[in-house]
Amino acid sequence: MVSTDRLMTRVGPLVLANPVMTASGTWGYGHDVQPAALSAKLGAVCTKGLSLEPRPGNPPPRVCETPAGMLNAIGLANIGVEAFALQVLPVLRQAGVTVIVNIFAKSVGDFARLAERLAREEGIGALELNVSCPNVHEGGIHFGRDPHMAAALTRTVIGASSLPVVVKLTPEAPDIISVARACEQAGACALSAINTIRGMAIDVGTRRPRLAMVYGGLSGPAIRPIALRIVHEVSHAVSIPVVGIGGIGSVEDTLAFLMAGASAVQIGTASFADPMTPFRVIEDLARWCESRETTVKEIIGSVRTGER
Amino acid sequence: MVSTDRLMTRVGPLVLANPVMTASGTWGYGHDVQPAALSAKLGAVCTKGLSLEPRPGNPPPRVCETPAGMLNAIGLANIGVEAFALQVLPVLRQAGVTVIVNIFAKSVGDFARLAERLAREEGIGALELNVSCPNVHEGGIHFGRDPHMAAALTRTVIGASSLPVVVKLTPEAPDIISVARACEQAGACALSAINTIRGMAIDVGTRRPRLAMVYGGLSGPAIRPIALRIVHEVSHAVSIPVVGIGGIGSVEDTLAFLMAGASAVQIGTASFADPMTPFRVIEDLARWCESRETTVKEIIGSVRTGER
Amino acid sequence: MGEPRHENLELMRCSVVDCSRPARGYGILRVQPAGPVDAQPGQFAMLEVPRAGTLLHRPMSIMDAGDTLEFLIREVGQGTRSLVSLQAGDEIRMIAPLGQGFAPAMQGQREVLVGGGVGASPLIFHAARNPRPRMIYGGRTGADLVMRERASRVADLVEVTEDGSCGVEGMATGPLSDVLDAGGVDRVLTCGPVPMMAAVARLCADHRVSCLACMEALMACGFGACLGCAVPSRQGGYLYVCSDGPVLDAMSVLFEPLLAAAR
Amino acid sequence: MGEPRHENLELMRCSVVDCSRPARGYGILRVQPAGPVDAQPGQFAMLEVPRAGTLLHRPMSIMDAGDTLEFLIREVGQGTRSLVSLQAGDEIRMIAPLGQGFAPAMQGQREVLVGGGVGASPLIFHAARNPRPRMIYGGRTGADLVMRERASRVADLVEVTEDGSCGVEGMATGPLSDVLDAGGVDRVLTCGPVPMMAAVARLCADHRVSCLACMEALMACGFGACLGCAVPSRQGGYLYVCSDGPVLDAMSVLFEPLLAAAR
Ligand SMILES: Cc1cc2nc3c(=O)[nH]c(=O)nc-3n(C[C@H](O)[C@H](O)[C@H](O)COP(=O)(O)OP(=O)(O)OC[C@H]3O[C@@H](n4cnc5c(N)ncnc54)[C@H](O)[C@@H]3O)c2cc1C
Ligand SMILES: Cc1cc2nc3c(=O)[nH]c(=O)nc-3n(C[C@H](O)[C@H](O)[C@H](O)COP(=O)(O)OP(=O)(O)OC[C@H]3O[C@@H](n4cnc5c(N)ncnc54)[C@H](O)[C@@H]3O)c2cc1C
Ligand SMILES: Cc1cc2nc3c(=O)[nH]c(=O)nc-3n(C[C@H](O)[C@H](O)[C@H](O)COP(=O)(O)O)c2cc1C
Ligand SMILES: Cc1cc2nc3c(=O)[nH]c(=O)nc-3n(C[C@H](O)[C@H](O)[C@H](O)COP(=O)(O)O)c2cc1C
Ligand code: FES
Ligand code: FES
Repeated sequence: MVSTDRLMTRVGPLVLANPVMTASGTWGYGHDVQPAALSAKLGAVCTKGLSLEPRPGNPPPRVCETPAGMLNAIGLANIGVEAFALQVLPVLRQAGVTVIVNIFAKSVGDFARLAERLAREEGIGALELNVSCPNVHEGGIHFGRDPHMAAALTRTVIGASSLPVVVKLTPEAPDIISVARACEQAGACALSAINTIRGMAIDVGTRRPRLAMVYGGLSGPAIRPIALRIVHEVSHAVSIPVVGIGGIGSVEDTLAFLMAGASAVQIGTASFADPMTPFRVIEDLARWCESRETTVKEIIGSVRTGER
Repeated sequence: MVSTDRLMTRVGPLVLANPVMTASGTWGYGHDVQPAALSAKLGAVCTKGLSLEPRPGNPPPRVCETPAGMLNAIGLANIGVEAFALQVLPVLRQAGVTVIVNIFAKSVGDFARLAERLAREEGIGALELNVSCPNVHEGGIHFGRDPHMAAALTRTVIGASSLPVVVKLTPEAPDIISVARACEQAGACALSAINTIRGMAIDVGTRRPRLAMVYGGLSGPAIRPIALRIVHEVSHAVSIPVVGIGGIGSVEDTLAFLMAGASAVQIGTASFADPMTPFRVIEDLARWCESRETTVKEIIGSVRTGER
Repeated sequence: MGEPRHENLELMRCSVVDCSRPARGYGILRVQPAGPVDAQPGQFAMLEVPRAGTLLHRPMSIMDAGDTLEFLIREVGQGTRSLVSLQAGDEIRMIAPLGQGFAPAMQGQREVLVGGGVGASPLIFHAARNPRPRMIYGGRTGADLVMRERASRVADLVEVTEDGSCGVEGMATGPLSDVLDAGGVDRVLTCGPVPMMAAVARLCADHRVSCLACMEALMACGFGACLGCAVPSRQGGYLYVCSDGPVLDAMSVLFEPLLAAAR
Repeated sequence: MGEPRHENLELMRCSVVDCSRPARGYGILRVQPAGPVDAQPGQFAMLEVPRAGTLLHRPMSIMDAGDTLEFLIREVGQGTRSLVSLQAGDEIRMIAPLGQGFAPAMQGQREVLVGGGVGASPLIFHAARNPRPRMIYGGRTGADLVMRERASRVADLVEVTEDGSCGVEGMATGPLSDVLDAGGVDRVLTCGPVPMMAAVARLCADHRVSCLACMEALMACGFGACLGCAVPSRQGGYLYVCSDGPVLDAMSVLFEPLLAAAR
C-alpha cells in the first residue's frame, strides 16, 4: 500500500494519509470484516451507523441488485455505543486506524447523549452524523431535509462532544445547498455526500416488493452521476471540505469526485464485490499522481468548467 | 403488433389501446424517426418538448453514457408550435396516432399561449406539461418544484385549452407528493413521473465535464428503482392515473410499474439502443396477460405490499 | 468481535476447466484456482459474473474442493445464466471459501442428509468426505434430481419425487419420518428450498434429533460487511447467513417469516 | 419532415466472420448480416456491444459492404474494447446503414481524400467504389497508418507522419496544400480528428474547392431520436451528425467551438 505525501489531504482538522475512506455500513466496524491492520492503510474508516442501544435491523429480504446498483434496507442494525466503545475502539486504536464514527438517533437529545458517550473515548477522529438514512422511520431523515433542524443538531452535537463533526447529506433534501450552508455555519468541519436515494423493486412473478420494507436505499454506480453533481454543487456553495460518496469503485471515479471539489471520497458498494477495492484505488491514485507529478491537493476542485 | 382488450387502459379521458407510450424527447414528433403508421400502434406518442418558438438547443457535447444510464443536456431543441401544428399534426392525425403533446415555456403566459394555439388543432389527445426539465434555465423546473406554482400553471393551461392535461413530475421536487396532490386538485387528468434527475460526469483525462452544459439529466435503467418508488408513492397519494417513466425497457419493467400503481408507462432511453423496444414490450405484455388470463386493468396497483 | 472473520478477502483468479450441463437449466462448473483452497463442506464462494454487467457477485455452495473447485448451478436469472455458459479456458474470479460449513461427523455418529434441488451440492461434498451416510434426495419430478448418479456414489440414496416419476412418491419428509421413527439417527443435515428445510427442522425437533440447515439468503457481499443476509433467529434478532452460516443449527432459525415471504 | 428518415430501424442480427488485428489497439471486424445491406460510403452502423453491460450502441463507419460488412475499430474505451475482442461465430446486432454518405464522384470529377486515424475507413470504402483517387493519409507515427496497405490498393497514397517515421514529415495539410495549389481538384473528402478536418476545410475554402467532411459526435441513438449529435452550423443552430450527416459540407460546419471543446 502506497501512501506518499502526494496523497495527503485534509478533512477539517483531520489530516489523512490518503483521500480514500470506506463508507459507513459497508466495512463493518473496521476490524471485523477486514483486519484492523488493513483498515489502518485507509485514509479513514467510517464505521457502521451506531445508536445508543443495539438494534437488530429489518426483516429480510434486505438487499437486492438493480441495474448498476443495489437497494438496501438493513435498518441500521448495529451493536450499540457501549459495545463499540468497549470492544471495537481499543482494537482500532491499537492498529492506528483513523476512525470516523457514523452515528444516528431519533432525537436531538439521543444524538447528544451518543456524542457525549463517544467523546469520553480516545481514538475517534470525527463523528459523521447520519441525518439521512432512508431506511428507518427513526433514522433521522427529517434532520437532513431541513436546514434549521440540521444546523441545530450540528450545534448540539458539537457542544456535547468537542469532536469534529461531519454532516452526511441526503440527496433527498428539498434544498441541499441550504442544508449544507446551515451545517457549515453551525460549525460542521466537513460535509459528506451522498447517502443513498430511496428506491423500490418488484418481483413481477410474485408481485411482491423485493425488499420486505418495500423501499430501500439505492447505491452503487447507478447513482454516481447524481452524487458527482451534488458534490460539485455543494463544494462550490461552502468553504469547508466535502467528502464525495456514491458509486465510487476506481481511480477514475475517485479523480472525478476530487476534480468536482471533494477533498476525500468514501467507497461503499464497490467493496461488496471486491473488498480490496479501496486499496487498489489508493495504489492507482498514487501511480496516477506520480506519473503526472501532481498531488491530491492540486486535483481537488480542478474540473475545467466554463472554459467553452 | 397485438392489441387486445386485455391491454386497454385509461389515462384520464384518454382510452389507450395499450399502456405503452414513448417518452417525450426520445421518439421525435412521432412520424420522423419511425413512420407514423408504426407510432399508431403505440398506446400514445409523447412528442418532443415543444415551445412557442423554435429552439436550437445546447452546444455539444449533449449526451454521454453512464453506468446503466445516460446524461443528456439537449436543451429542449424543437421546431416550435407553428411547424408542429402545420407539418406534424396532419401526418399524425392521418395515421391515427394518439398524440400527447409535451410542452414547456418560461412563463405561465407562454404556457397558456402554447396551450391555446394547440387547442385550435384537431387530433391532440392531451397536453403533457414539462414543468421539470433540468437542462435549461427557462425550462420551467421551478414550476415543478412548488405545489402552488404547479397548481396555478395547471389551472391556467386547462383554462386556456380545454385539452386534458397531464403534469410531468420532477423527482427533484422537495415534496413530490404535495405537488402531485396540488396538480390533481387543479384539475390535471393524470400525472407522469419521472423526468430525468440532474447528474454530472467528468472526463478525468481532460478534466472537463462530459457535457458542455456541465449538468444533464440522468435517464435509463439506473434511475428505474427511484422512478418506481416515486410512482408507487404518488399513485397512492392521488386518485388520478399515473404514467410511469424511468428506465423501462422490457415487459418485466412495465409490469413492475403497473403493479406499483401506474396506469400506463413511457419508454425513453431504451428506444435509443433498440427503437423497436416499445413494440416488443406491447407484444410481450399481450402474451403475458394472455397466458395468465389477466388484463392490464387488473395488474394496475396489484403489488403485494404489507403482506409479510 | 475482536478478530476479523476472514484472513484473506482477495479475489482469487481461477480458470474454467469445464462447465458440463447435467440437465437443462443446470451446469456443473469446475474451475482451477491459482492456489490451493481448503474448503469445508457447506462453505461457499462468491463468484464474479463475467461479462453480464452485473454488479454483485453470486454465492454458490462448493460441491467439491480438491485440485479444482466444483459448483452445481441452477439457472434462475442473468447471473447464473452467464455462469453456466462459461467455457474451458475462461477466467473467473471469486472469494472462497466463505462461511461456516458442516462440522465433520464424529466417530460413529449416524447422519441422514436431506437435500432438494441444488441443495444436493453441499450434501454431496459432505458425504464424499465422511463415512457413507444415507441421503434423501427430493424434487418435483425425476428430472429435478440432477445429481442422483453422483449422490449415489457417495451416499445410500433414497429418491423422492412429488409426482412419483422417480423413487418414492411424495415429499422428502416422508422417508425422513420413517427413518427417524426407526431411531438411531444422531443428526440430520439439510439443504434445499425453505419449505423443505422448515419441515425437516420440525420433524427433527419432534424427534429430538439435532438438525443442521445449510441456508440461503440474498447476499450483497458474502463476508459480513453488508448485513444483508439476515434470517430471523428463534432467540430474537437475526443470524447472518454468510458469517454465522450458511450452516446453522436449524433450531435457532425462525422459519415462519421466511415461509410467509416465500408464499 | 413529413417522411421518416429511415425505412427500417430493426436491429439486424449478424454473425462475426472474423476480427483481425491490423495493429495493437485496432481491429477489423467483419460480420455476415442476415440479409443484404445496401450501404453507401460514409454511412455508418450502430453496433450493439455484446457482453459489456453498456447501454447505448456504438457508431462505426462502414469500411466495406458487400456480402459482409466491415468496420475498422480503434480501442478507446469499454465498448470498442469489447467489439474488437469478438470472435468468429459470435453474434452481434446492429442497425445499418444509417446517415448520409458521400455522394458518388461524378463523371470526371477529380477528388482528393484526406484521412487520419480510423477516418481512413469510410474513405477506403469510397475509393473502392469510385475511380482511383488520390488519398493523403496522416498519423502521428507510421504505426498509426494501420490501413496503409489496403488504402494503397484503392487509392494513390501519400503518407504523412508528424514524426516523419513514414512518408512525408508533417501534417496532412502539407501535401494537400501542394495538391490544391497545383489545381485541378474538384472536391476534397475528409475524415479524421476534428483539428485535421478543420484545417482541411479551411484550406479548401481558401482554394474555393468544395469539401465534404465525415463527422463524428457523441451519439445516443444514431437515427434522429435523441438530438444528441449536434455540431454547430455556420448558418446558425445545429446540424445533426446522424441524420444530416455524418457527411456534411465542410463549409456548413462551424469548427471553432468543436476545436475549443477538444482542447
Ligand atoms: C450460501 C448460498 C449458497 C448457494 N448455493 C447455490 C448453489 O450451490 N447452486 C445454485 O444454483 N444456487 C445457489 N445459491 C443461490 C444463488 O446464489 C442464486 O440463485 C443466484 O445468486 C441468483 O443469481 P441470478 O443473477 O441468476 O438471479 P437474479 O436475477 O439475481 O435473481 C433471480 C431469482 O432468483 C432469486 N435469488 C437470487 N439470489 C438468491 C439467493 N441467494 N437465494 C435464493 N434465491 C435467490 C431472486 O429472488 C430472483 O427471484 C446459493 C445462495 C447462497 C446464499
Ligand atoms: C458516425 C460515426 C462514425 C464513427 N466511425 C468510427 C470508426 O469507423 N472507427 C472507430 O474506431 N470509431 C468510430 N467512431 C467513434 C466511435 O463511435 C467511438 O470511439 C466509440 O463509440 C467509443 O466507445 P467506447 O465505449 O469504446 O468508448 P467510451 O468509453 O464511450 O469513450 C472513450 C473515449 O472516447 C470518446 N468517444 C466516445 N464516443 C466518441 C465518438 N462518437 N466520437 C469521438 N470520440 C468518442 C469519449 O469521449 C471518451 O473520451 C465513429 C463515431 C461516429 C459518430
Ligand atoms: C448495505 C449498506 C449499508 C449502509 N449503512 C449505512 C449506515 O449505517 N450509515 C450511513 O450513513 N450510511 C450507510 N450506507 C450508505 C453508504 O455509506 C453510502 O453513503 C452509499 O451507499 C453510497 O455510496 P456507494 O454507492 O459507494 O455505496 C449504507 C449503504 C449500504 C449499501
Ligand atoms: C435525450 C432525451 C431528451 C429528452 N427530452 C425531453 C423533453 O423534451 N421533454 C420532456 O418532458 N422530457 C424529456 N426527456 C425525459 C424523458 O421523457 C423521460 O422522462 C426520461 O428520459 C426517463 O425515462 P427513460 O429512463 O425511459 O429515458 C428526455 C430524455 C432524453 C434521454
Ligand atoms: S452477505 Fe453481506 S453480511 Fe452477509
Ligand atoms: S444520435 Fe440521436 S439524434 Fe443523432
